[in-house]
Amino acid sequence: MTVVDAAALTAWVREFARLVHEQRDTLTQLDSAIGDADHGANLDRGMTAAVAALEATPPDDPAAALKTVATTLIKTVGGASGPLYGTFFLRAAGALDVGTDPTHHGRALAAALRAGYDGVIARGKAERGDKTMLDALGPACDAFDEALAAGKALDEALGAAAEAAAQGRDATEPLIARKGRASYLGERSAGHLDPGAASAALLVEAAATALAGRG
Amino acid sequence: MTVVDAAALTAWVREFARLVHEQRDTLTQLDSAIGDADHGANLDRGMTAAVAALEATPPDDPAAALKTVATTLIKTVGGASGPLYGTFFLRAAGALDVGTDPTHHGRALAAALRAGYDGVIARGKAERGDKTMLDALGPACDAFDEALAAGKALDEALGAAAEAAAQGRDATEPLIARKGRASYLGERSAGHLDPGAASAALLVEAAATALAGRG
Amino acid sequence: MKKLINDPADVVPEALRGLAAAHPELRVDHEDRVVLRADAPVQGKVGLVSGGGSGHEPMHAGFVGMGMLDAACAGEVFTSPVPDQVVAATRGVDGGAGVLHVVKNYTGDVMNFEMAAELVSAESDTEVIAVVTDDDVAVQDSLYTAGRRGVGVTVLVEKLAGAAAEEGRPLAEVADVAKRVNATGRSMGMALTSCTVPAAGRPTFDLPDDEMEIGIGIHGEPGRRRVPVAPAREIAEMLVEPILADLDMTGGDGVIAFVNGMGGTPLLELYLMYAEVVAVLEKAGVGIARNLVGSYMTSLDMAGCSVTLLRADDELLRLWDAPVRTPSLRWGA
Amino acid sequence: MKKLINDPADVVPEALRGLAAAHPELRVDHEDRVVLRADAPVQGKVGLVSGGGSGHEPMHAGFVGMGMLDAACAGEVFTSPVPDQVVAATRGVDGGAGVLHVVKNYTGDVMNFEMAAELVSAESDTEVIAVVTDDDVAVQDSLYTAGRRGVGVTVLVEKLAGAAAEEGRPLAEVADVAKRVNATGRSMGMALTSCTVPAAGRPTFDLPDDEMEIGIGIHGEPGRRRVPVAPAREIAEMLVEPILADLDMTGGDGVIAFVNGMGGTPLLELYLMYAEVVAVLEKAGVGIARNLVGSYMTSLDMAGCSVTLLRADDELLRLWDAPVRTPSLRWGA
Ligand SMILES: Nc1ncnc2c1ncn2[C@@H]1O[C@H](COP(=O)(O)OP(=O)(O)O)[C@@H](O)[C@H]1O
Ligand SMILES: Nc1ncnc2c1ncn2[C@@H]1O[C@H](COP(=O)(O)OP(=O)(O)O)[C@@H](O)[C@H]1O
Ligand SMILES: [Mg+2]
Ligand SMILES: [Mg+2]
Ligand SMILES: [Mg+2]
Ligand SMILES: [Mg+2]
Repeated sequence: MTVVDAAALTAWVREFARLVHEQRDTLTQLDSAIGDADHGANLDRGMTAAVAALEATPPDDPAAALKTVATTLIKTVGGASGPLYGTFFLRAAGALDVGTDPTHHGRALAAALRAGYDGVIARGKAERGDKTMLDALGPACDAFDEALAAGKALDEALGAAAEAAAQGRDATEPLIARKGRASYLGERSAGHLDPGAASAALLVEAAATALAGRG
Repeated sequence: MTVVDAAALTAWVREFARLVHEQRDTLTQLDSAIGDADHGANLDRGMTAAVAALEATPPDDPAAALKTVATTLIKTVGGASGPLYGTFFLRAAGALDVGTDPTHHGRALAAALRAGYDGVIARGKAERGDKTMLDALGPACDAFDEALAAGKALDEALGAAAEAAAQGRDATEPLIARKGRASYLGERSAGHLDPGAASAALLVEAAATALAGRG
Repeated sequence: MKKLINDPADVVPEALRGLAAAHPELRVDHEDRVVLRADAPVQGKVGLVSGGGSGHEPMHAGFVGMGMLDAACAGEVFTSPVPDQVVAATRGVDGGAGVLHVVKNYTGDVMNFEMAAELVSAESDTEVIAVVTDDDVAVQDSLYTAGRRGVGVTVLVEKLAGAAAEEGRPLAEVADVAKRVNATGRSMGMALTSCTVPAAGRPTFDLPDDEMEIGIGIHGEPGRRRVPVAPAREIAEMLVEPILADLDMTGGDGVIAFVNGMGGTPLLELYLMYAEVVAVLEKAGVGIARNLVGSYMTSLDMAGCSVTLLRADDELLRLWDAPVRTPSLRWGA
Repeated sequence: MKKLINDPADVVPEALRGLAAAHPELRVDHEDRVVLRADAPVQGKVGLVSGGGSGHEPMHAGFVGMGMLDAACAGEVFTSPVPDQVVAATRGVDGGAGVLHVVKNYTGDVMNFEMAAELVSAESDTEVIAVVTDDDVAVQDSLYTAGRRGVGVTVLVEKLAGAAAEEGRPLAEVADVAKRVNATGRSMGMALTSCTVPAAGRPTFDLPDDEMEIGIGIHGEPGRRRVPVAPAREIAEMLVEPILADLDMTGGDGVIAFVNGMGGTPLLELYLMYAEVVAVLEKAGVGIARNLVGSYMTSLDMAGCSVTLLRADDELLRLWDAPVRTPSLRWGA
């Protein structure tokens, strides 16, 4: 059985799109408190387009799936999250090398996510603790790597990653934002979850759900 | 004792100004429902100025008192009620001829009020029943004339006039406005008192109060 | 009440101070609350005077300048100016060729301007003609009532008659242009929210979150009917169709289409509305020769809009295109 | 939510259709949502491109035309445009003398314009320089944060750099003008009410009837602090004093003072605010050389205003006075 193939990643993207659509209002409300009330609409627009693009031209290989998502997000989202999520998927696509051995797929995926995460850092020049999506993505990558290193199965490792992402999201609440729109609020940004961290937690949760049972 | 002298008319004007100031918000609220929410502010501004003008240059005779009120209202009120009340006082001043016999003062005042009323008709081209200040002024003039003709004392006659004005004001409620700003509402103007009729009722009430005990 | 003001009683004089500071090309007579072209009176030119209650900015003071008004009288909020103001304005713009009063058809405006004209003619031989605008199709035109309100067409009258005066045409002709514009222009307005008169301190009417008023004027008066909030597409129909039913706008050289914001409505929405108005007119076979989109005749902070259509001809289009240089309408200069 | 719109998802393309219909002197690329001068590219002239989220009208599309922008990219409401839009605009205005990107300092705007510049340079030899505006003194300028927001100064940059480009000056010089304006201009804003993003359907923040937000941006983001509603006089101090504390505005040839409405505030109040700003500046010994009062950079239907001061000099005043012909800023042409 192929673990990380185009179908699996398409399923991940679909599940992320579904979650974003479902939680569109929640994301927008989080962005109302410390931003400009568009994060839900932005990502929903982008992910709806990404799913449509994958349907229009089903990708041949897993990297192609991620690349389609990347270019679609860059073309349709705008704002801060468009280039950032776009860069995430673009770098992940470039780094994804599943090879022929299914038992390596987990580590290949972990490397791709890590590359995506590094891409977001490079593009947005933020650090962990700045109250951004990095605060969910970073812990997720770490937890994923650790679980795989500890010999956990993909399922379990993704579960750990999703758990870490959710914790990272929750941990943004007390932080004072230093990057993105929330930084304009200064100390008033404390006491609210970061919307991008919330959507990033959905991204990892979607991976855990969509890839469940694959290894 | 002189019944209708400059002091008496000044007292009337003061009392009218006091009532208008006190009921400024009520008048504005009536004007909010079927007009533009300024009748209270308009008349309050004008009557405050009129009282100040009478204080600055105390009038020599009763007609001069009315004339000062007229020109002050015309200079300071604007809107529909400025020229109309201004014309009312101007014509009343012109018609006021108290002569030397105090027992004629009542009829002299009645003639002046009637002249003022006719002036409002001439200036505004409305009729009774159009839902305007005429609907309070007209019945007041009629009742005043009738009471004097029936030999009633000035006190009592003014009381009857005030009563008639109040009834006339109340009777504007079901009417559909045909003149002034309320006419734009068509049938929606029904069900509300006319603000100008309400202020005109205060004018007559003020006369009854201020001139009480004078005859 | 949330407004950028100090004492509600001082709104008009204080705003005039700001206007004077912002526009050295105007002269403001603060005592009479009259705004004049700094070069008034222009010798040999018909003087144009308008005015009305304040709260409709930029109308009228924002239209004082070359090619439009020579003076504007600022009344209290929603209260027509008093005769003395109009007299001062008329005197100030009298360059020997007579003065045109552009008066919106409201009882107060008409009476105060009339009284002013009487005073002027009693004291001087300045010729004054008054043109009363009454273009609001929301109000039935009847001999037994106050008649229709003067709304959006007033802005067009001021531009077009102003251009005619600038060409040096005599008073009678300038007045004819104004009358013709009023006769061939019609308007209809709507509100999403009430405005709040500063001195009143609370909204003039209450409007539930899911309702709007159709057929409003520009003084916060309620409209002719209250209906559920509708998409812009349907609102455009509700505004344009009564205009077309009242006056045939086909033929001629197309219309000047004016989509006006009521003060609290952003330009983004006005352009969107304009697209819908264009669609309705296209379906009705009415061509658009010129347009004006923006908040030019407002009702304080009211959210909403009005549509004005003017059946144009060669001459009116020429006058429309003529240079104008005022704080709020400016082109070609 | 009360707005003159149809489906909230279609607000931007529908408003662009209205803009295109209203302004034949512009060319609208509806697919890429780019608004261009109809005569773009102007050969031999530096092209000016700006853009950002929609909801700030007339900025930026209303400033496209002779003497100001060559193109504007319209993003979704409050969402910066995507790189493809900026690429299309850049190509469309490239007259051989290079292109200036005027970018407001928001993470999204900066990144999307950067990616576009990368794409342009990968595919052509068009020279692109980006100038990022960051004039909002409500936000602390720090290396560790996203820095200050770009607000009112952006309008002034577009006017002044646009005039420099119209004079035929080379890209580096036009960019220098833009940088100088940004370096010597500062802004501060406040809100009486929140705006409502169409797609969100409810106000971005709740503000009690007796409170206002000081230090807001133009995206409905809450401000730096919430204080009781105050008279215009005090609001003017709250806005002007932090600007003067940040940058010395005395000396030179006086300032260009810009009082801007946030979309839901009527002109009457803006003029009143301008009078108060003048008073504060007088007390501080700051002269005013030019001014701009109106709603030029809005935040949908937000009620409120911002003040921008730019320390002017001979050159900047000359560029300010140069003719400009756009839908929303026009003089001398
Ligand atoms: N420099 C940055 N690095 C990483 N993430 C960022 C950065 N700036 C903003 N973000 C993320 O983007 C989210 C906001 O996205 P969105 O609302 O779609 O864009 P915008 O802020 O332009 O409206 C923030 O909640 C934050 O997580
Ligand atoms: N043509 C008229 N004749 C008599 N009274 C009138 C006429 N038009 C209006 N009024 C009176 O004026 C009142 C309104 O006054 P006010 O609110 O001060 O002026 P405006 O209508 O100009 O705002 C109305 O309630 C009505 O009684
Ligand atoms: Mg956002
Ligand atoms: Mg009234
Ligand atoms: Mg009034
Ligand atoms: Mg945004």
